[in-house]
Amino acid sequence: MAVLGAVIAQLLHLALMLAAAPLVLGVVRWLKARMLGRRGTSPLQPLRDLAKLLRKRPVLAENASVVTEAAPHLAVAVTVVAIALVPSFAHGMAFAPVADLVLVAGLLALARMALALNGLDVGTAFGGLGAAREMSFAVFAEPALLVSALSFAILAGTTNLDQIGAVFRDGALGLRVSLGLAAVAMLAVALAENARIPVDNPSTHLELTMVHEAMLLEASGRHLALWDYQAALKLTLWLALVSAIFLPFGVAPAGTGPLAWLIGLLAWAAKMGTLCLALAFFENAIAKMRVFRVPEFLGAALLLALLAAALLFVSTGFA
Amino acid sequence: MPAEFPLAWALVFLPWAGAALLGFLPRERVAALVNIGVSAASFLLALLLLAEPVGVQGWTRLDALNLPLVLLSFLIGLTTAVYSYGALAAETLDPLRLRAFHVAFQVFMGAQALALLADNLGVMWVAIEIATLASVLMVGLHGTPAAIEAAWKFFILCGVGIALALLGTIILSLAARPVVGEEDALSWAVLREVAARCDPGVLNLAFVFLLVGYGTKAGLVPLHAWLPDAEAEGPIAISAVLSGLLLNAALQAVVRVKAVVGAHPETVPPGALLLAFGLASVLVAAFALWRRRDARRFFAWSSILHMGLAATGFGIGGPAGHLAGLLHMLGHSLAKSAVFFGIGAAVRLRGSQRIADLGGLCASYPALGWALVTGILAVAGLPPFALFASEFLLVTEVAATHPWVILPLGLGLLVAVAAKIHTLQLLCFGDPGPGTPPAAGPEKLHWPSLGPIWLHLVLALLLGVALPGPLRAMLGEAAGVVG
Amino acid sequence: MLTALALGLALLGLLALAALPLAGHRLAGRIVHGGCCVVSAGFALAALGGMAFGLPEEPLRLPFGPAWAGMSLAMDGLSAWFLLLLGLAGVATSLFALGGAPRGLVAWPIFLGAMALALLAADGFTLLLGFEAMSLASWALVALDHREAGNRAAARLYLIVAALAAACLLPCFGLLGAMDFAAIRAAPPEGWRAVAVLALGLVGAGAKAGLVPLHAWLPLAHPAAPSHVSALMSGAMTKVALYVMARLLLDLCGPVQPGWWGLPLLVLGVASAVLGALRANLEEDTKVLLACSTIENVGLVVVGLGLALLFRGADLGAMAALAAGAALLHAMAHGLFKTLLFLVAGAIQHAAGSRRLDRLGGLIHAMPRTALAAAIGLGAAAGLPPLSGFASEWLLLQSLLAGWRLGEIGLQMAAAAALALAAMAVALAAAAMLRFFGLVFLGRPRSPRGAGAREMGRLQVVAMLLPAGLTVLLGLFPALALELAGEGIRQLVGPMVRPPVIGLALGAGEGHSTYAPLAVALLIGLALMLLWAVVRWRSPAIADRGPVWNGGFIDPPAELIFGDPLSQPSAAGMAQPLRRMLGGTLLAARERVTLPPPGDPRPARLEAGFEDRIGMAPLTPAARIRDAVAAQVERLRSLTIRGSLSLVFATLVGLLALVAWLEGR
Amino acid sequence: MGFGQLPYDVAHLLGGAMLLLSFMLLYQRRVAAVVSVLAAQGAVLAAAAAWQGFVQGAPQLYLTALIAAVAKAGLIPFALRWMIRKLALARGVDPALGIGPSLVAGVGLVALAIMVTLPITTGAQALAREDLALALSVVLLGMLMMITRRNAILQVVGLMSLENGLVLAAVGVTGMPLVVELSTAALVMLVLVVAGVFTFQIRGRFDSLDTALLHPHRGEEG
Repeated sequence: MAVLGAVIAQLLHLALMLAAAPLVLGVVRWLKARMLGRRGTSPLQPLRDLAKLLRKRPVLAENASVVTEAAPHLAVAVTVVAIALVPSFAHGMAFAPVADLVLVAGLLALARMALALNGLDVGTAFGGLGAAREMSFAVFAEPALLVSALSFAILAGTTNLDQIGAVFRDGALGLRVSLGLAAVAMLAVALAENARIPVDNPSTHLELTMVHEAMLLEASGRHLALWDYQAALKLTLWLALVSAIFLPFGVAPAGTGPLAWLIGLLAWAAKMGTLCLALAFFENAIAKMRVFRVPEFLGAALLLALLAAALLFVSTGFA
Repeated sequence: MPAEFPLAWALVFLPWAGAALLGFLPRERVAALVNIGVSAASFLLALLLLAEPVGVQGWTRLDALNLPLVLLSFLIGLTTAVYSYGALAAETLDPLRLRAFHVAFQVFMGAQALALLADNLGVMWVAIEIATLASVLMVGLHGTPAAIEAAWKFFILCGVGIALALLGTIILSLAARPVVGEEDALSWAVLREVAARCDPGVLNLAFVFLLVGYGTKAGLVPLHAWLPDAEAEGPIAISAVLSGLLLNAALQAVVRVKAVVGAHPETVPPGALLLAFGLASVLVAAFALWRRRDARRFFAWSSILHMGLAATGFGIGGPAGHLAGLLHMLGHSLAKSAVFFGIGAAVRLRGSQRIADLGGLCASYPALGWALVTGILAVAGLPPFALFASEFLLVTEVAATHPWVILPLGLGLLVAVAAKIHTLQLLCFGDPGPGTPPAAGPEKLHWPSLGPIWLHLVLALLLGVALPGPLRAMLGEAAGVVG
Repeated sequence: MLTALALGLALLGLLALAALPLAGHRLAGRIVHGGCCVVSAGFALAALGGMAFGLPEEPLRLPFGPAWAGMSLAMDGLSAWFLLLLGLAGVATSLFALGGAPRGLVAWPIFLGAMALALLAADGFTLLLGFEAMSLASWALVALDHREAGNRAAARLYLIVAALAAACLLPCFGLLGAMDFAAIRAAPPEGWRAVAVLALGLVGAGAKAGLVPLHAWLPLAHPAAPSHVSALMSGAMTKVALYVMARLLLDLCGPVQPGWWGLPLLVLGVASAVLGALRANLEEDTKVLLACSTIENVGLVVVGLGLALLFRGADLGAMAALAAGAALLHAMAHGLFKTLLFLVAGAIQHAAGSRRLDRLGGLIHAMPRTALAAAIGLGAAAGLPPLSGFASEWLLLQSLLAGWRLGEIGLQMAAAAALALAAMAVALAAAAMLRFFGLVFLGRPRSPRGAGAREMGRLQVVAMLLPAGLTVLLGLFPALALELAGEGIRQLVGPMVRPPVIGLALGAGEGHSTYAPLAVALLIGLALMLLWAVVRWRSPAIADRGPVWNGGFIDPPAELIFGDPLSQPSAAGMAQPLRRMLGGTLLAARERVTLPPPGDPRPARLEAGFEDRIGMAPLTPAARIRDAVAAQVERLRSLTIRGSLSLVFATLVGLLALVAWLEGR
Repeated sequence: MGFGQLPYDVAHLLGGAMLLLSFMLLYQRRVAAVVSVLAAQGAVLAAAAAWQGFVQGAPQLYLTALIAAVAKAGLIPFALRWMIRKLALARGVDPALGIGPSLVAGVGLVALAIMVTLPITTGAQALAREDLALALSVVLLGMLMMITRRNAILQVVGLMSLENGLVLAAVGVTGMPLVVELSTAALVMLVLVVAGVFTFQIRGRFDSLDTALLHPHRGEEG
C-alpha cells in the first residue's frame, strides 16, 4: 500500500514538474515585465512557443553530426530524471532512496555536457565560445554547490534530498546562520547554472557576453523546442531544490495520503511563487556583470559555503 | 698434486711461464693466440680450485673470500685476451711494444693470482707491487704524452702507496712479534688469531699506513688521482684489467687488514675510517662524472665510485655489509669490463674516445650500441644486474644500521646514476654527431668484440637475481671470513 | 595459482628473448604481441578468480634470487585488484599493438612482466626489482624514437625520476628492518623511523605516480612513447606506483600509525588533481592533455588513500572503507578509461596524422566507432553518470563530505577545503574532456590530412571497444567490483570493515546516501525512449540540411575548402576562459593579442602560453647546485702530480694526527 | 737490551744519522750533491742493518746489509749520476717549496712521528720503538722531498730515501722474514729501472724533467 502511494506520489510529482516548468519560466518573465511597468506576455507564452516550434521543420547544418540530433533529447531526458528526484509536495516518493544531491549535480553536469557538445558540433565561433564559458563557470559552481551540500550533510548526516528535507521539516535544528549562508551560496549557483542575470542574460541573442544562447544558435524546430524546455526544466529544478531544502514547510511526510499531498501542493505552489517573485525582483534590481567577474561572484559563493561549514564545525558538537 | 707445490702456485707460475714464452714469440697473431691459450689454461686451472680444500698452505691460503675473486680474475683475463685478439690488430703498436704488452699482461695475471691467494701479507704486498709495475708498463705502452703522463703519475703515486703499505706491513708484524711465538708474524691467519692480544696503538699505526697504501691502489678518494688517467690510456685491455682486477686485489688487501685490526676491541674502529673513505669516493666521483668529456675517463671515474661503494659496504661491516661489498666488487668487475670492451670497440670504429665523437652509436652500429646500452645500465646499478642487488643490500643495510649515512650515500648514488643515464644517452642515442665517420657499410664487429660483452652481462645478470645455491652459500661464507 | 602466474612471468621473459632473433621477421609482432595479449588475459582471469573464489594463502618461494635470500611471490586482495587492472589494460594495449607496426618487441613483454612482478612481490627486493625493471623497460620504449631530441630529453628525465624513486624506496625497506612483508607487518616501524618511511615512501612512489610537485616528467614521457605504450604507462604503470604507495604506507606500516599521516597525502593529492586538470585544459596536444589528466586522476586516488589513513586513525572504520573503496575503484576506472583514451589518441594520430588539437576536427564523420569509444571514455573521465568515473568520484566526494566526522577542527577544515578543490578538479576535468571531444571529433576538419582520415583496422577498433565496454560495465555495476575489492579494502584499513555497498548500489556511511547506477541508467533510458516517442509523434517532420548559419557570418571564400578556419574555435581559444580565470595564478599563463591597424586585412593574432613553474621547481635548482658542486670537485682533478701526491701525504699526516689525538684522549 | 747499553746506542746513533741525512737531502741545492747524500744514506742504512744482524744474531740481516750497500750506496747513485750526465740536466734543484720552509716542515713531521710512535709502543722492545720513530721520520721526510721538488730525478731520490726508511724499519723488527728484505731490494731495483725508462721517455718528449710540464698533457684537455 505504502509502495503504491509512493509510486503514485512520484508520478504526480513528475507530471506536476513537467507541466509547471514552462509556467515557471513564463511567470518569471511576466513578473519581470510587470515590475518594469510593461504588460508583458502571458505566463502561458512559453507553452505556445514550444508547441509552435515542435510543428516547425528543423534545419540542420550540412556538417551537423548525430550529436545535434541526440544532444537535446539526452539533455531533456537527464533533466527529467533529475527533476524527478527533487521532492516537491511529498516526501518518501518512489525514487526517494536514490534522490542524492551529488547525483543530481552529476546529472546536471551531464545535461551541461550535452548542451556544450551541441554548441561545438558544427564548429561555429559562437558555439565554441559559449561552450568554453559554460564549462568554465561550472568549474566554480560545482565546488560551491558541494560545499554548501556539506552543511546539509553535517546537519542531516546524509546528502539524500528526501532525508535532508525530512530532517529540516521537523525543525529539530531550528534556524541557523550557517544554513542561511549555505542558502545564499546555493542561490548564487542557481543563477549561474540557469544563465540568469547577473551571470548571463536569457533574453538576448548575439550579445558578445552571452553563454547559454550561444550554444543554441544552430538549433531550430524541435531541437530548439527541446532546448528551451530543458532550460525551463532546469530553472524549475533549481527553484524546487532550494524550496525542498530550505523551505520544507508543509511538505507531506512519507506514507501520508492525498489530503496531506494537497496541503503540500499548495505550500509548494506558494513557495515557488515567492521564489519566482524574488528572482524577478533580483534580476530587475541588478545588472549583468562582465564575464570574467563571474569567477569572483561564484568564488564568493564558495567562500560563503565554506564559512557555513566552518561555523557548523565550531557550533555543533562535532568539533 | 704434491702438497709442497699447491695449485695456488701453479696459478701464479703458469701465467709467468706464459709470459716468458710470449717474450720470445715474434709473430703477432701467434702471440695473441698463445696469449688466449695461456689465459684459457690458467682459467681451467683456477676452476680446479673449486675442488681444493679451503685453508692455509704455506704462504698461500684459499678461502671463500678470495676464491670467487680468483675465478673472476681469470675469467676476465680470458675474455680480455680474447677481446684483445680482435682489438690489438687495430692498435698502432710496433711488434716490440706488442710483445711487451703480452708479457706484461701475463705477468700481471700471475701477480694478480698471487695477490689474491697470498696468506703471508709480505707476499701479498710483493704480488701487488709486481702487478702494479706490470700495469704501469702497459699504461705507458703507447708512449704518447698523455700516456707518459698517466704512467708517470701512476708510477709515482702507487710507488709511494706501495712503500707506505710495506711500512704498514712491517709495523703490523712488529705489533704481532711479541705475541706470536715461533709462528710467521706475517701470516694473515696467525695475525687474526693473535690480533686481540697485540698492542692496539701499533695496530692503529699499521692500519693507517696500510689503508693509505693499499687505498691508493684501490683508488679511494683522495688517493685516486692516478686512476682516471691510467685507465684511460694504453690498450683498452688495461682499463678492463685495472678496474676489473687490480682494484679488487687492493681492496681485498685492505679488507683483510681491517679484519685483523678490527679483531682488537680497543683499536680505533677501522670500519669507520674505511667508511669515511668510501663515502668520500662516492660523493666526489658522483659529481666528477658530470664533468667528463672522455668516455674512458668517465668510466674510470665510475670505477672510483664503485670502489667507494664496496668500501662503504665493508666499512659498515656485518655479514650483510661484507656480502654487499663482495657482491659489488664482483658485479662491478663484470659489468665495467664489459662496458670497456664496448667503449673500446666504439673507439676503434670512430677513432676517438671523446664522448661527443662517439655519439649516436645505436643509430650507426645497432648491435654494439644496444650492447653498450645494456652494459652501462648494468654499471649504473639498474636491475636486474648484480650491481642492483648489491646496491639494494648496501642501501637497506646502511639504512638499517647507520641511518645518517643514507643521506650522503643516497645523494651520491642518485647523482651518479643520473650522470650515467645522461652519458648513456649521449653515447648511444640520437644521430651521430657531425664529423663522425659514417658507418662504413656493414658493421665490422666479429664475435671476439661482442661475445665477451654479452658473456659478462649474462654472468652479471645471474649474479644479480639467479645465483645458484652453492655459489650463494660460498658468498655467504665469504662474508663471514672477514666478518 | 601463484605457480601459474610465475609461469606467465617466465613466458613473458621468453617472449622478450624470442623477440631478439625474431627481430625483423614477418611474424615477430604477431607472436610477441599475441603472446602478451594471452598472458595478460591470464593475469586478469587469475586475479578475478582469486578475488572471487579465494586467494592463495602461502607465498610462493622462487627457487632463485639475490645472493642473500630467495624471492617470493604472493597475491592478496590488493595485488589481485591491481593485477586485474594490469591484465585488462595489457589485453587492450597488446591487441592494439597487434594491429599496428611491430615496434619495441623486446621491451614490451618485459614491461608487462615487470609490472606484474611488482604487484605480486611478497618481499622488498622482488617489489623493487619489478618496479625498477618496469621503469627501465618503459624507458626503452619511450626512447624508441630516440632520434628526436625531445624524446631523448623526456626519456632521460623519466629514467632519472625512476632512479629517484628507487633511491627513496630502497632506504624505506632498510628502515622497515625486514624484507619479507609478513615480517614487516609483524613489527611496524615507530618514531622517527616511521616518519622517515612516510616521507621517503611518499616521495618515492609519488614521483613515479606523477604526484605534484614531482610530475614534470609525466607530460613529457607519456606522449613520447608509441600510443599503446603510453596507454599502458598512464593506465597501468601509474597504478603500480599507487599500489606501492598504498602497500607501503597503509598496509605494511600498519594501523598503528597516527591519523595525521593522511594529511600530506590529502594535500599533495588535491594539489595534483587541480593542477593536472587545469593543465589538461591548456595543453594543445592530445596525448599531453591526456597525460595531464592522468596527473589529476592520480591525485584523486591519493586523496582517497589519504582520507582512508585519516579515518583509520580516527577509528572510523566504515568511513575508512568508503575512502579506500573510492581510491581502489577510481584507480580501476581511470586505468580502464585512460587506456582507452590513449588508444583513441593513437588511432587519431595514425588516421589524421597529427596529435595537435589545432590540426584535427570533424573526425566523428570519418571514424564513428572511434568517436563512440572516445565519447564513452571522455564521459567517464569527465565524471558523468552513469559511467565508471562518476561512481568512483561519487564515493570520493561522499567520503570527503564525511570529513567532518574527523572531530578535530583542523582536519575538518582541511577536508572541507579538499572537498571544494576536488569538486573543482572534477569540473575542470569535464571541461578538458569536452574540449578534447569538441575539437577533435566535432566541427570541421582543420587540415587536409584530417579530412582524409579513415577508421582504424578491425583489431584496433576492438582494442578500443573492449575497455569502452568495461568502462560502461564498471559504471553500471561498481558495487560488484567493490565486493571483489573487499579483501583489498580490508588489507588497507583493517580486517573488520566491509566495502561501502548495498546490494547493487553504492552506499556511503551509515548507508543514508546511496547511488544506484543501474536504476539511474534505466531511468535515463526510459525517459529517452518516451521523449523520443513523444517528439516523433508531435513533430514528424524530417530535418532539412542547409548551410551553417553561424550567427549570420558570410560564407567562406571557395578556396577555403574546409570553411574559414578562423571562424572555428581553436585550442587556445577554447582554453581562454580558464586560462584567464585560473591559469594566471597557477600556471603563470600569459596571453598577447596583436591587432593589425585599422584597414589592414591581416587577421588579429592571439599568442597564449604557460609554464608549469611548480613542476620545474624541484628540477632547475637541483641542476644548478649539481653543476656548482661538480665545478668545485673538478678542481681536485686539475691538481698536478705533485699536487695529488701532497694530497696523499696530507691524508697520511692527517690520519696519523687523528690517531695520535684519539689515543691521547 | 735497553737504554745506556752499547747495542742500543749504536743503533740509535745510526738511525739518527739517517734522519740527519734525510734533512741534508732536503737542504741540498744541487742535484749532484743530493745524489751523493742519498748514497751516504744508503751506506748508513747498510751499517745499521749489519749492526742489527750482529745484535740480533740474525745472519740474513748481513745479506740485507750487503744488498743495501751494493744497491743503495753503489748502484743507484751511480745510475742516477749517469743519468744526470747523460741527460745533461740543469744542476739546480728549483724546489717548489723553499729550502727553509721545507726544513721547518720536516721538523714538524719528525715531531709528529715521535708523537705517534713513542706513547703507543710500550709493549714492543725499546730498540724497535726507537728505530720505528726514526724510520717513520725518514719515510715522511722522503715523501716531503717528493712533493717539494719538481725535478723527476729528485722525485725518484725522494722515493729512494723513503724506501731507505722502510728498510730501516724492517731491520729494526727482530725476526722479520727474509722475504721482505729480498723483495724490497729487488723491487727497489725494479722501481729504478721503470723510473729510468720513464725519465728517458719524459726527457725525450719534453726536453726537461720538470714534471710540471707533463701536466698539460693530462687527457681530456679543455
